[in-house]
Amino acid sequence: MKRALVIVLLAIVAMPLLAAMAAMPRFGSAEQPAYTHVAKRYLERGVEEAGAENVVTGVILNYRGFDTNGEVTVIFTACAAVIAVLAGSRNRQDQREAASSVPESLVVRYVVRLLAPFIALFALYVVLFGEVSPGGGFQGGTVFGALLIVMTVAVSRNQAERLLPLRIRPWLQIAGPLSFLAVGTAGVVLTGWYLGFPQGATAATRLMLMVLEFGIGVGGATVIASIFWRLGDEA
Amino acid sequence: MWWQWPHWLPLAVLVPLGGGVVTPAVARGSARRAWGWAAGVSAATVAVSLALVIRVARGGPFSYAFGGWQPPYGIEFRFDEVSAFAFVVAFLGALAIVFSRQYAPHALAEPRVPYYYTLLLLDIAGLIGFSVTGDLFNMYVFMEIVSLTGYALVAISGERIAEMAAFKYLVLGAVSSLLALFGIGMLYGVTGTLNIADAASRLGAAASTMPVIVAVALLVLGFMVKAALFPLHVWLPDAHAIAPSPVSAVLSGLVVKLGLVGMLRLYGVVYASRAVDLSSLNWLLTWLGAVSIVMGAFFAIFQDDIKMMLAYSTISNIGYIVMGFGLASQYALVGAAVHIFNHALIKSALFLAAGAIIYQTGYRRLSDLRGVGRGMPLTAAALSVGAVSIVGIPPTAGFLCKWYIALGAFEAKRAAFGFALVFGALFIFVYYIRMVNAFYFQEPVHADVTHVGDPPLSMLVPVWILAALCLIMGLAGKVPLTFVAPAVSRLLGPLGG
Amino acid sequence: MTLEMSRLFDAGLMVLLVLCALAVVRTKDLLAASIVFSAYSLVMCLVWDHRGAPDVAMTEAAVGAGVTTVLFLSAISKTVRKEK
Amino acid sequence: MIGILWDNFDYAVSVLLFLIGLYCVIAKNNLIKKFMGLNIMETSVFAFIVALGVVKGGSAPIMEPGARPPFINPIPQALILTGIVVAVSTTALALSLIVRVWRQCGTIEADELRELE
Repeated sequence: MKRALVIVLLAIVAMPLLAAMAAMPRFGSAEQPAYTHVAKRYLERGVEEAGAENVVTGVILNYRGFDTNGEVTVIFTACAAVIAVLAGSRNRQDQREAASSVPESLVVRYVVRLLAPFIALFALYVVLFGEVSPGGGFQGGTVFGALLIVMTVAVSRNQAERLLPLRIRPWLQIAGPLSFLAVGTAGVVLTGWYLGFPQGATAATRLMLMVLEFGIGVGGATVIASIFWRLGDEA
Repeated sequence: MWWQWPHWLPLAVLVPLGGGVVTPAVARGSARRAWGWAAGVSAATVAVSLALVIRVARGGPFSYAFGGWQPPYGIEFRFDEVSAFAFVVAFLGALAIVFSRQYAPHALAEPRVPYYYTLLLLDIAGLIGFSVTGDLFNMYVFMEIVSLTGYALVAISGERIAEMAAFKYLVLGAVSSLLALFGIGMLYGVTGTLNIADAASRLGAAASTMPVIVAVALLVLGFMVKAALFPLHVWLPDAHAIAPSPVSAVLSGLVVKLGLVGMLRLYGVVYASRAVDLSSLNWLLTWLGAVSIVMGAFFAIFQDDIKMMLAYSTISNIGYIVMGFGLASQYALVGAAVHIFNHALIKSALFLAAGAIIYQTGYRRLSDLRGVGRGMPLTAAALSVGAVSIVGIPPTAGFLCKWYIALGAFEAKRAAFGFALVFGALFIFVYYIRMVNAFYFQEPVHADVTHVGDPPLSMLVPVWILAALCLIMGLAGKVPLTFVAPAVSRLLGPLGG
Repeated sequence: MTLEMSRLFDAGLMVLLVLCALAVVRTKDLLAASIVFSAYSLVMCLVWDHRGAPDVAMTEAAVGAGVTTVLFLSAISKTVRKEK
Repeated sequence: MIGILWDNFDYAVSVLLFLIGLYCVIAKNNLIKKFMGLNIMETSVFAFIVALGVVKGGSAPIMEPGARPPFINPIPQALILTGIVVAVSTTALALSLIVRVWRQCGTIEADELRELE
């Protein structure tokens, strides 16, 4: 009975959605408004104006940089929310022991240790070359965060946590928003607008983009690892 | 003049945002330090947003282009009369933070307190950003900041029911955000732009209206879940009643208004372009608004829990505003827009006063709180002022905007709704009378209630500032009405409303 | 002709995507469901790479298939494995 | 309409995935499963928006030496990068709430929780 009702509901939702999809500008057409209006300028002049060969990077950090400012805030919000919701639910000392009592495989442990530097290097590469190839701060940061998670599971949590010292962790978690505030303010000084970049691929632009990429990366990695650890603290 | 400095506009968002993210690092675990920092940041936010309101009152709407990219190529902040909501947000947020000084360490576990302030400040930042942004996708990003902080703030007390209420809120909130994102995507596909003003001008040229209609429907549905319009209100009563009281004040006063401000922005796109005919949508909204008024009031009558009653009363008041939107006449829209501001003030006053009473007595049921008018005279008086305002009795803030919505109903030649509105006000009157009656005229059940005394000043002062504003806004009721009128005329302009 | 081939490839991926989504819904074992969800994300990532969005594909691979799945697994290990 | 839908096949698949996810959110009882459904819904909307940017025969918008137009529209991609981050943030918060609910109530089935209320 319930199932039938749900299916009727889905059918009701499906009708207008499909009708709208059928009437959308044709898929893949080069004449659709989405391609001929704003995107046209980005594609034609994006490299000179935004200072990155990868136009997507140019869009997220330069043209629509403020969206990304919001994005890094969202991910820090998630971190703060998870900490606030889970805080103080259990004595930390207990879980350290609980975590280390998980049976582990020597082979996995060895392989993780062997691969760890290469994964870290890959993460760094993804961050550094985000302007000219696919990837960027957040992707690299996620890869690094994933490395920390793998190390926590396969090697030991203490060792993984040592990479993000507890004393400065609250600052690492907000590296993303802070780098945006810093670069944004630099933009006010240099161009008169928040998050403004000097025109073209000057050294200043490159430096500002790099600061943003690293801020997003460090912040992202710390937040992801912190959320995972905090979730692990729960019994 | 000082208020003309262009960077006040981004600062209104960046101050609470930056201040919010660094709170845990600054507080280093101390609740006192966290409060001091948060109070300072929120005071700065009030100052910045005041500059914006002065500027819009003197010179009309203005905008700020991030990175110097002129719209539609970059993200634009646009401050118009409706954006003055940002000032209400900053002001009420600051009062909620001041109120939390003693309340938060009492209601929350110690390590959560700095994060509580972080989340409150980020919530304020998100709300301000939402009400000033001129970009559809940026609107979504701010909506998500507000929603995420909202879910966490409901759950932060760590009680079982709080977490369950937060989860319910989260699922519905996430689905509604997704519907809005779907709608934004469709609008982008049809117009090729994300800038609201640019979309409005390009929508008329859309090859087919079907995607536009569905996109509008999705956005309206998403916003109405956020605004808790009946029958999409199921998440609201639990979430608002169980959250810590300053959070309830922010959620009920400000966060539900996100959907309504979003609606005004959406109207801005659609009315201006005349791409689709909204009359059937408006017909539906008028009806749902009317049903919402009655149902919210009806459920409120049966609540014994004081905060639960206030939460249902929010649903009823959202009904007034949505009905005003649906009537779509000059008077009704002005009344609805001002009621967004006034309801924020009144409902925050009520929730903060109720929070102070619960903090002092430890009871939250009306039947337990009998006689509290004697024990906490100043707080109970503030609560009564709020109650009188929300009913809409003439010299208070609630009266003029409801009167304008009723006038709008006659103006739109739908007098029946005008009467529905008056009828709803009577209903609301009944349940607030019940509350006042319990406070002052019934025999106390618990003897301690009659001599607990008023709460500390950090609670009493915000409560009375808000109660006083309820009276002042009633006496000076014309000021906000004339203030938003140009925005409404601009909105309805092409329709000749 | 090549265009048609790529269209067919796309269609195949789409079918796989829908099958994965259905499998996530149907699987009663939450652990298995999260692994299938991870596969779904990976197929989605292929679709996006194929559509010329390598940045998005990379993010989806790292976040959708990686972090989200890990979080699901972590939550399942703290709660129950079987759906009732 | 079917013929047009075939042209806009990618959009139709997004709608289908959206419906599957919605079914999972509404009909499933387990909170974790509900959230998997929500994640499917999220990716479906993302897939729709990414599909908006596609241009037939286009290549990724990376202007390396030797890259030739037409390039794919970069805006939807930029939006979805933000969208994915938002999605994972919501998921993280939801899962920590689920874990807390489990600890306090001993169940994460929606109907059993409703009885507990």
